[in-house]
Amino acid sequence: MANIELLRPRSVDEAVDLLERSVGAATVLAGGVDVMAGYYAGLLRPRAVLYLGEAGLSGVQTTAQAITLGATTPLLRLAELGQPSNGAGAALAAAASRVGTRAIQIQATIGGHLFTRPPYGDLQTMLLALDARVRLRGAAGEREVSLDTFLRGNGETTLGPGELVTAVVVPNAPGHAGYERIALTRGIGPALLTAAAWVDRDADGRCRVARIAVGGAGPRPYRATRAEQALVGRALDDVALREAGALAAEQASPSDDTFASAWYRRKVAAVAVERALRAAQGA
Amino acid sequence: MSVATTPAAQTELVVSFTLNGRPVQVRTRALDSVLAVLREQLQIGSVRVGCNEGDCGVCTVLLDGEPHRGCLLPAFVAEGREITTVEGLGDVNQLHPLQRAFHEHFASQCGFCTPGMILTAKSLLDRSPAPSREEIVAAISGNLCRCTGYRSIIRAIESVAQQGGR
Amino acid sequence: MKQRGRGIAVLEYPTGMNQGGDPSQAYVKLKPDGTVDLMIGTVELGEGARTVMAQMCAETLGVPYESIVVRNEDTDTSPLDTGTFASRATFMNGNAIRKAASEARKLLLDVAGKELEAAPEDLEVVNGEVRVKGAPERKKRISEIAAAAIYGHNTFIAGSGAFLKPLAPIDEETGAVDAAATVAWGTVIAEVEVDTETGIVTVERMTCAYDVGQAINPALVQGQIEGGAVMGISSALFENLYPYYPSTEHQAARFGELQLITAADVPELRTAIVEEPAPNGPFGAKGVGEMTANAQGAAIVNAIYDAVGVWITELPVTPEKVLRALEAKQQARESAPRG
Amino acid sequence: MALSERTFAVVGKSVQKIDGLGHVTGRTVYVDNLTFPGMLFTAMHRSPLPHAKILHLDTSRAERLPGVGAVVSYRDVPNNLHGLLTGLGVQADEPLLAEHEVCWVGQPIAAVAAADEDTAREAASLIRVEYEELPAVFDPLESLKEGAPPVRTAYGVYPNYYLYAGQPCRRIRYGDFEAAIQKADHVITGTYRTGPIEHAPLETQVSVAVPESNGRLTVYSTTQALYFTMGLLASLVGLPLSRVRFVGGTVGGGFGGKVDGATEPITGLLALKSGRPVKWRFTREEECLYSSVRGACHLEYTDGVMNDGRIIARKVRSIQDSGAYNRTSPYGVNKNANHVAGPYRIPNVWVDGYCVYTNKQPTSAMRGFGVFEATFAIEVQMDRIARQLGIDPWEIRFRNAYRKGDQTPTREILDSVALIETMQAAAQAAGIELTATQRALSSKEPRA
Repeated sequence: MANIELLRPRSVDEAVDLLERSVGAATVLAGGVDVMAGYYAGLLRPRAVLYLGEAGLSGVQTTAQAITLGATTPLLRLAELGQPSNGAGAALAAAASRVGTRAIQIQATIGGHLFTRPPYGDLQTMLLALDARVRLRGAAGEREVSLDTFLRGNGETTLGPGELVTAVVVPNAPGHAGYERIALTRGIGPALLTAAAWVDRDADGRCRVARIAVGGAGPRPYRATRAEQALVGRALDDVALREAGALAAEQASPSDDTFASAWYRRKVAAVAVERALRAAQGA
Repeated sequence: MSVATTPAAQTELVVSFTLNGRPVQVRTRALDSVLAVLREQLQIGSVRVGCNEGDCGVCTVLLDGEPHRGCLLPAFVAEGREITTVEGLGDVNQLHPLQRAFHEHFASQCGFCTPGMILTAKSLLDRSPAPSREEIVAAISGNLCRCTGYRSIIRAIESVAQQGGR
Repeated sequence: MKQRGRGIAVLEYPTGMNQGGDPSQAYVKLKPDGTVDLMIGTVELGEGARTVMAQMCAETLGVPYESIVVRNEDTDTSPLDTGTFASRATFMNGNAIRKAASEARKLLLDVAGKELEAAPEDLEVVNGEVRVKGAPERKKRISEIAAAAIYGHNTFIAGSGAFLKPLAPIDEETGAVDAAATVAWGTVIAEVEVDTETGIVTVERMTCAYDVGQAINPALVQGQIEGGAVMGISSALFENLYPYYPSTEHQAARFGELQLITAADVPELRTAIVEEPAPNGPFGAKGVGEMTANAQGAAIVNAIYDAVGVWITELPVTPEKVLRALEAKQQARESAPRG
Repeated sequence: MALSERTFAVVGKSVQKIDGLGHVTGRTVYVDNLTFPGMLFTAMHRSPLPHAKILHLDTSRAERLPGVGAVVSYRDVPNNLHGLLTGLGVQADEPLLAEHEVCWVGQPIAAVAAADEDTAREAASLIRVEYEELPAVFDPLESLKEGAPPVRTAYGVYPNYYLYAGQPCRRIRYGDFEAAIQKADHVITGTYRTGPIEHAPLETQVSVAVPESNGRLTVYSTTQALYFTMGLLASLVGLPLSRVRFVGGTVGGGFGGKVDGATEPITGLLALKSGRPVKWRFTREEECLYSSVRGACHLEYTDGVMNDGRIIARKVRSIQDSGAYNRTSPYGVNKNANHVAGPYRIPNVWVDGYCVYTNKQPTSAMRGFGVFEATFAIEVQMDRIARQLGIDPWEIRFRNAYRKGDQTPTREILDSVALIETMQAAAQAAGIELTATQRALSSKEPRA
């Protein structure tokens, strides 16, 4: 077995520098969940590994405007963002606490999670509904893109060569989240479908902003934009929720896989969206 | 030839950590797992290969008291930290309360998942000495067992929890 | 909407390989201090084979359970056993052990008779001591007799035993065959909740009752019942090795794809052990290992019908099958003539 | 005297497990814990095709790779064609390593032992096989049809199903089904299917074969059956039992998945050829894709039922998907046939049990072999009968349940019967109220 070089940057600058000099040869290692599984399955044989765990990228910063999640922040830290019990932090906590099991949440990082392939990567769905942005650093400097732009599906992203994810930025806008995770097992095991909703209503209870994301019904989670538009300005009654679920399912592009058929995923996409919206109101 | 000619690059690493209270030092490569290092270099037989991809929890170790998948944890990450395996909890002559409870409640059939279950339970009781049944179930719901149906395992952990984790 | 239902399923289960032809052998020998080596070929899979073998050996010999050493790991020393499968280990090995231990016991009593100046048939073995019946003060510890046998009476206290239900022929015309050594019986009740929107079925409570002939070790029997119940639920509702059977497309290749049942999916379980002894079983025991995992699927499907009025006729019961059945039922209702 | 009234000293007591302390302290030694100096590791080159003729097999590049200790193919197996049930008279049908053709995706062709797993896998990937693709069939119902492509063509035999005494199926003929079905108040049919299942013990299959200086071969194994697997290896390799020793007996779960001897003959051959200890630990993927699994079963029931719920006639067509080879499936079909009418006194029974080959992973025994499949079908069928007739599902079972002295379709007289009693015990445990009549029933009393 060829020896793999381990690169251990102690800062973001050093990480970017090392990555630029090893473009194409280095695999980025954060928590290790996906990289180690791929390595031991023989699917991954990198010449070098760039370890981000010592680059100072872990931590959560909360301001009135945003929650900034350092790229190597473990999901367990997100799962503990339970206070206050509403808002973006609670939404992240609700979704993060359902990922894998504690041992996975301890190791998996929010940055790495963006590269996780279906059927895993549930938290991507909630991040989409929260309108999260991804902060990137490369030799050319820093940029931010929306998660929606960042994700390409099946673990692929629009990350440029020599670029690193340094943080995920979640707007701390007013509103309530709802999350529905449909899975066979209640313990460890993949989700069949995830739906996340973010709703902000006016004083009359009419929907001002709705963001809906669906995971597990295509190569990447998607924003159910038609459903979102249909809800704006309306009271979120049963009819509206059902309609939103149906519209969300129309945008699905599922395929058959080991866990469920395309038919099933489309069916439950509608159900899950309806439930997520209902949960978002109840909050 | 090095891909990044920098002092930061290493191919063979010497990693020192504490294993069950004793300092150890191993030579590893970048992606050697804690599971591989414990089994192949340190003769820790209780940390076993169930899937090698994080699905089963058979290779659970405690890293600074928290459960980790030994198969997904690069060994170099353990540098300067403390790894506990079930050998470090107690031995036949001096059983840890969880070990005794698992034995007395028939919570181990083939025994293959048992060390991972006990360690996961230990970390729960360390965080929360009197967990509810729901918390116990949630804590072990990432560790697979194919023999017992989990019921006896839950009873064993509950019995220790009821004694305040002792 | 969530709807609840209850279903029952019962079963029979044969002990040992069908048709027989599956021998087991056992070998018992005493050490000078009266402790016992039990050599058998059965494999311990976790079910407790070693433990129940030691119990049956101790019971037959009349020695403490703790004095038995079970050696089952090496074909150079272990006699033949066909294998740990077909719910045969306790029954077949147990019968062989009973013979081997009885043979050793006879030698033990012969020596004890000489030591205690009594006829062997007047002796009994209780708690590791050989006593003269009716005169319990006339007794010797087995350790004393074992030593006396070796150093005084030039006797090797040992015994061997074999058990075989001979291979039975099958009548070509009628299919008649003496298939089962004995038959065990069981009943499973499932109580489920069906989510009619997702098709997901949750087992909320399960009750299992099995006839095991004689529980050699009730806690180990309980372990088989609980473990079997949960494996049975897992195979009924979760595991789907070939999701598009008979196509091999998307075959599950790892735990994450098999989706084995977890601790969080285990229902409330109630169990009962019935003991209708098998006349030919060791102490009346029947095989228990396999049958505990067999009837869950039918009980769950029957409970689903009770809950939502659809029959699922294929295992595993995936959420998709439930949803499709509910849709078909709905369509049939809508297209039915009104009247 | 009923045995249960006897008092035992230790039988019937929940004594602690003999090996329990080893488990809870992590000291129990499983086969994978064993290592030996100079030990090699195994990888298998497998068929990528469901059915093909092998035109040419070239292992030379694998043999030349540094670190490789031995490569074995069919050329190295003294008695390559084997069967697991030859002791029961079932014809040998499976090559240990494919020679003339491959019949399922994953079929073993050539194995490599090398200094580490990565090198072994690399060497296995260097093995070259030229194929001529043949038609494949995956659905046992299609495979049974006349004109279906043959699942196997080598060794000069076989229709697509196992022959039971010259018949295409195992048959049971009890009473007169045809006459009885005419007299039934209701004819109720049902079709059922159970799917394939992987045993999934937490410990995968492992063996280490160690050539000893005295010419013997010691094999450390996770087998559920030491003598059975030893006999298999000895016959494949052509050694007397005096030259082979199996060590095992402590296994991390089995459920029927560690009976067929998937690794032991291969590590044995590689050890004999290389002169070095050889280990093979199946990956979880190898367990799922390439080891024997429980086969799917298709079951068709035609029942003649009277208005009072008595079943007077039952006909079952049961089709077991055996995959590409026999393994233990012909036995499983026998067991299935013997129990597929259910635990009920039915005077007229007709069973046709088929063991059918398909170009898939071979299937074999798993916990409840044959009965698992039968129980699902029978017990759903019983509820459907009950619902159709408006009889309580418990009552229909009580009415038909076996009792002491009943005869089975295989003409066995039952002497230790407790089905009714387990129903009563379950009802009590579940808090289900039975009628006074139901509570008073006994398996020992003749049927009213």
